[in-house]
Amino acid sequence: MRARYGRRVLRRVAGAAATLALTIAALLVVTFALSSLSPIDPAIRLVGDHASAASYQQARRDLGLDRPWPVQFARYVSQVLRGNLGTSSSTGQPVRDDLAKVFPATLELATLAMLISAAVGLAFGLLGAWRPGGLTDGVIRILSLAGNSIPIFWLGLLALYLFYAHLHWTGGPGRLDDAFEYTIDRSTGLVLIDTWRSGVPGAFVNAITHLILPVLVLAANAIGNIARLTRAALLNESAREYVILARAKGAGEARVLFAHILPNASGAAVTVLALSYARLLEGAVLTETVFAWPGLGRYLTTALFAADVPAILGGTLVIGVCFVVLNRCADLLARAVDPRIL
Amino acid sequence: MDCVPQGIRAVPDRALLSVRDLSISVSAPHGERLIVDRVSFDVGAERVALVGESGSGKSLTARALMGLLRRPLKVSAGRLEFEGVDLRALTPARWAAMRGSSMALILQDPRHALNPVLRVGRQMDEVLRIHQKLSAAERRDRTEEMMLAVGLAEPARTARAFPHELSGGLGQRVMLAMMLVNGPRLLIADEPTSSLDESLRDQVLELMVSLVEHRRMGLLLISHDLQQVARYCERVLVMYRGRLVDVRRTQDLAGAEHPYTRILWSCRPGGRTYGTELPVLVRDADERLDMAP
Amino acid sequence: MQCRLASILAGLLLSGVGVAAGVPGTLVVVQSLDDIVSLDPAEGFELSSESVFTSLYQRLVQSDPDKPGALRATLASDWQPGADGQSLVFTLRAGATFAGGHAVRPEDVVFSLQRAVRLNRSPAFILNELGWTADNVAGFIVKTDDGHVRVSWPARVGTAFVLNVLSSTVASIVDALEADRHQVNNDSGNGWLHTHSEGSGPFRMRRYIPHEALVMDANPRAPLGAPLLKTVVIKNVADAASRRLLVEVGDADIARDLGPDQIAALRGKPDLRVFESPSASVHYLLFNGSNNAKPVLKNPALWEAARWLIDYDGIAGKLLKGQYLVHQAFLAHGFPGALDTTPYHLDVPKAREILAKAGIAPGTAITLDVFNQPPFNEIAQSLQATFAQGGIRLQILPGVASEVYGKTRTRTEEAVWLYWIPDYYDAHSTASAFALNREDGTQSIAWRAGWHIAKLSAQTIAAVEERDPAARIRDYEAIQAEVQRSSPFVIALQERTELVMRSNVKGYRQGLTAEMVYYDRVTR
Amino acid sequence: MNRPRRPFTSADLCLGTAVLGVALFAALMAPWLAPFDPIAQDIGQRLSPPTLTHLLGTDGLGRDILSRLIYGTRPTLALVALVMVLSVPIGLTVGIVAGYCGGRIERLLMGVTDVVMAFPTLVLALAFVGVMGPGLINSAFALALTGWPAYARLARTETLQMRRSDYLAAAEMHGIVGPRLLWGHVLPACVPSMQIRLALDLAAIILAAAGLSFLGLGMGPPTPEWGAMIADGSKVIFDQWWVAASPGAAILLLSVAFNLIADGLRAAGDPSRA
Repeated sequence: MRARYGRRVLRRVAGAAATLALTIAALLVVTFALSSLSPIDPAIRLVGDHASAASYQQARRDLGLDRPWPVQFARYVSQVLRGNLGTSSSTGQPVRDDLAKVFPATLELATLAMLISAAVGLAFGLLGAWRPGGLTDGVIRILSLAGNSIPIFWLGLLALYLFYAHLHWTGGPGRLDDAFEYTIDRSTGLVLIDTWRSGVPGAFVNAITHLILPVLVLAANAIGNIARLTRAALLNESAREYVILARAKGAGEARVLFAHILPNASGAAVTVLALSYARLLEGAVLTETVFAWPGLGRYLTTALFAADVPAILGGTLVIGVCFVVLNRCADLLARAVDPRIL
Repeated sequence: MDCVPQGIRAVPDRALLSVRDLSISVSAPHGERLIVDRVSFDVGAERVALVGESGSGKSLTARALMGLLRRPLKVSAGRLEFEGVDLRALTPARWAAMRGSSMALILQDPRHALNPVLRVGRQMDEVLRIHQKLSAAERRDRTEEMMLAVGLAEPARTARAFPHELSGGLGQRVMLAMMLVNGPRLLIADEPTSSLDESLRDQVLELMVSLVEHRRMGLLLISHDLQQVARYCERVLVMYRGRLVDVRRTQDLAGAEHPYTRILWSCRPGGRTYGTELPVLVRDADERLDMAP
Repeated sequence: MQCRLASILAGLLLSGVGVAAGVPGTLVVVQSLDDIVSLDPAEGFELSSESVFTSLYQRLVQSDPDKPGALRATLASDWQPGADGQSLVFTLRAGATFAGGHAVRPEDVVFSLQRAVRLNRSPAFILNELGWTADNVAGFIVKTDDGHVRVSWPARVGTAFVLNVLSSTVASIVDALEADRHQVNNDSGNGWLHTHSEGSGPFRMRRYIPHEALVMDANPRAPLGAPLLKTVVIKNVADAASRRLLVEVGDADIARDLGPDQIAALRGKPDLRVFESPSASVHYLLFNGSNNAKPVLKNPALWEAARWLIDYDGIAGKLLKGQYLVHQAFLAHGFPGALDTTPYHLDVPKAREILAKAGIAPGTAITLDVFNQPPFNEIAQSLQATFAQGGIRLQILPGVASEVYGKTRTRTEEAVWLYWIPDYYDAHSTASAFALNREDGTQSIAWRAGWHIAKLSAQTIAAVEERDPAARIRDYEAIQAEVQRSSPFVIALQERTELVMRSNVKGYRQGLTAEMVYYDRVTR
Repeated sequence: MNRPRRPFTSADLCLGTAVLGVALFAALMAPWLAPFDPIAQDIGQRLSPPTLTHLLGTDGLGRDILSRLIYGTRPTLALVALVMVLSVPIGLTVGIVAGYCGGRIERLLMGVTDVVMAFPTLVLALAFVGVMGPGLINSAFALALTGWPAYARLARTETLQMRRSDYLAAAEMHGIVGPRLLWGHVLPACVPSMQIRLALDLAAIILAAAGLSFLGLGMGPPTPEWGAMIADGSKVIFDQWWVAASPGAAILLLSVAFNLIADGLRAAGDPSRA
């Protein structure tokens, strides 16, 4: 019995690893093909428009562009397997170092935004499902749709204008004020942790004031989706028979919602949250642009605009791994809350 | 078919539940549409069958009696009394206090009616927690006792199970135990056996009837199968298209005059036709959850 | 720990966030740094890297920030032309040291110049103009004694031209000892210098984080005197609206690259000042005459008509108010020899007439490639509207800069809107681009436009070989007039740099070309 | 109970349809409704605040914003429709086939779906637009490319759910098999669950287009597409707020309308759940 269980766990782990490997492989092939097709010439990005033909050819050679792309790809893959993600042509730095700098920035932003949007989104969803069609539901519906329909760069700029430039309630673009920015050791890359550990008076508070706006703006966008889909899940569940039976047992509306409907909807909610989180981790390039946040989204976008293939592939790799891992976690969690799923 | 006057009823010795002119309608853009039309009957400490084809309004009637209908469905009644209490004027809290303790409801399919993500024991425990102030140990004892009474041989093990791990017959017994544990005066059973194998149906019905008799409760048994319920009930109410068209004592059924009753009586469902009725309740038909950017 | 929590809470409650006082002695500049490829002066050739090279490195001679057009002895204290007219002897400034502490030696000069040629990165072509190549350069730059370096060149150009070339950033003098010390795989320290500075400029790089920020500290040993500031922080803020807010609030002292509307909104605010200075950047429309798929592009009548179909005044006076001047010759106003005549203006009937006479049918469609950033989008849409009145349908194809350049290199575009910035402070830099087609595949702009100009090319070569300054100016004026009249280019606008700075920022200077950005006299 | 579906049964639906109707009407009748030519520039009048002549003001090139808004319904709705037409059928087919066939086919199809989902949306869209060049069709393709997996997952869940119920077995017993079964019985079951998702996505499509424009990869000027308009307007958002505000409001309104319609259809399909 125990042996069979062990084998099953083993098989599951192997399966997960295989999925991860296959997904990543497929991601890399497609990304590489797309980047190779890109009309942007990375060599021109490097040498500029005025350089001599010799300099241009030299840059192409340095980038390995003079070889057929299957060779380039094979070379890249063998590099990755040895743990080397290559050198970014646009920053001149190893892609691994670049990612170690930009990913924590995105991780911090995304995680905080996720926590807030999960809390508010679920609350909105619950309130909306409490009396569907009622006034609260209507107000929440409009609010969440607004969060969902307002362009994030527009919201971000307005928020900066109001809370930073006029009311002086929050910090401006960037992760810290300049007084702290280049003096604090940034070993983890997470500004909250780094400032806390530094013990520099005011630094931690300063980090919070800089985080508030981008986090809220990102969250506003995610809240809409989470609230709508949670509400839908709850309403969907509330039409089921066990709800009728729960009422017939004498359960009050609150008990029906929290003790019966919610546990059933939580599998769906977990999926929604996991996917929202994965999307946030992709890096919100627009938010990062507006708030001068040196995160993964901007890194990838500038890499795309520079046809910086190693950087694009490296970024895609990180995001792919995040997605697969989060997806797995969501599956496991959904299984934990819903015994029907095997 | 309106040959039967609306007011027909047979009066039991002492009415537990008294219904007069119960109507159910759904609001539509141009006025309202009647689904159940002025139904009147009484139920005492007796076994009454409410029979009709699917769509006749019998299930809605049952739920209306328990106060379980929600917008856009609307219920109106000339009288709706349970043990002398006017149900029409009840606050939500009073309704909740009454459900599951004085009146109980059993649904068709335990696989859907029991909460799929909660263990059976917890669901049984809940109904005690809602209505009585008992210690956890007392509740456990009561639950076990009740489970044994409905023929669940291994209460402790059953309590640890999730609903999907139980067979239909066991599930139905669990539901029965859950609903009877607070000692209600009236049990409404909405097609309690139609999701079960034929061989189990009589078993469950017999159990239900014996429990009801033993506790001197009233039973309103809703079914589309007149033949079967006739064996267990004293009186039969026949509904057709939202109206109560016939009311009879069981022994008089063979001589029923109403054409619809006659059809129901003569069409004996059996093993051959089992499974041809599609599920009545809507399941899973709504939004599925999935997320994308 | 509790104490820290309490102080944080108190801080949050009382936080005077946003009201930036700034750090004393620190200047914060916000601009986009995304274009930086390398901060090695032998490699970096982007607008942002150029703009800091003058702060980090010095050349033997440099443009004089206070006297436009003049050169100033910098790391060299003096120079003597050789008798053959093909060489110069530089006397190094006595006592000059690099920021790291090493003295500046003739070896450093020899190393730096030879290194730039041998690395052969993007700006190397500037030094190639002197006839220096990786193989021959060793013989042309030699140390004569401990204080002197002799520079000679095989190209037939005058010393004035050579001095101009040597004032470009690619000729910056790097500390050879440090570069050698950080050498990896024979790269002459190229990898190290990507993100570090080993120069003698008024500042020294403290930290460069790609796409994020560049921090420079004062170099107290700077040969021409220490700067007045302690630190300059250049932050990458990619969004113009965010840059505007930063300078408005006071968290930034200087904001670059704001749109004309943003500048207009900030003009007149008490704490802010708009700094204006001419730029050598010239914008032009190019028709690709080598595109055989569309013969009309070769037609001089189209070129001629196009000169009458641009709303010069609308663009410079209203659309991009303040940031552009109407300028119709390739040498920017401010350059010696620049031609300032503007014979063309928007005249739709005249253009229609020219087109009709040449038999170019109304409705002719041409694609126009432009960069996908402001202000190119606006300019392109203005062109689209006025060309439509003339009967030419322009279809705009916005693209990333390197994509657009890629097309022009392979000559696959139809028409393109571009800008030109001289690579070094000499008229030849620009003239050799617009008026020289060697027909040997050298990537000049004239070659890209498929413009065959044997006579004009000869004139251009003669102009660079001319040693009399006055005659040279006359030559360039004639060449410009010809290009203005008959080329497949419509040169339309010259840029004006506008920056917004806090009004307490004093002493900032900026010149015509990209590297003429001077932070050393700034105070705040 | 097989009640006939009556589409106009709720206020939600009426309101939503009315707004969408207005948008469609504007798209059809744009040349008659718009007071100005949407691409006619008047640089002297640039960035004018709302006046009686220009009811919603003018943009950075002096073009009438109201006219651009009206004409903009065309590319905007076309984009939304195109993305839907491209992504929904692909998603449905993949999801239903995967859910119905099961086994290896399901694993393969869902594997592909997961790979596409694992892609950074923006990378894929940017790369695609980069390769194919900007424009309405290419933008739509780029957005559809990342959009379909959501529908595939949904359709698969739905199909699996149906497989477990007795309904499909009954249909199969009646000899309804293969494509007819999928088309006639499984597909309709997926429709209700698609509605909410779709309604949420419609606004997201317009916003994604706006994001592409903000990054300089929009549909290409001078098309008055709403996303591009809002991206343009954000350059002057602090001083000439109205330039970005009206396309923003239009997008919000349209999004609310789509959601109202989705909610309304759901309620109309099933009166027991409003």
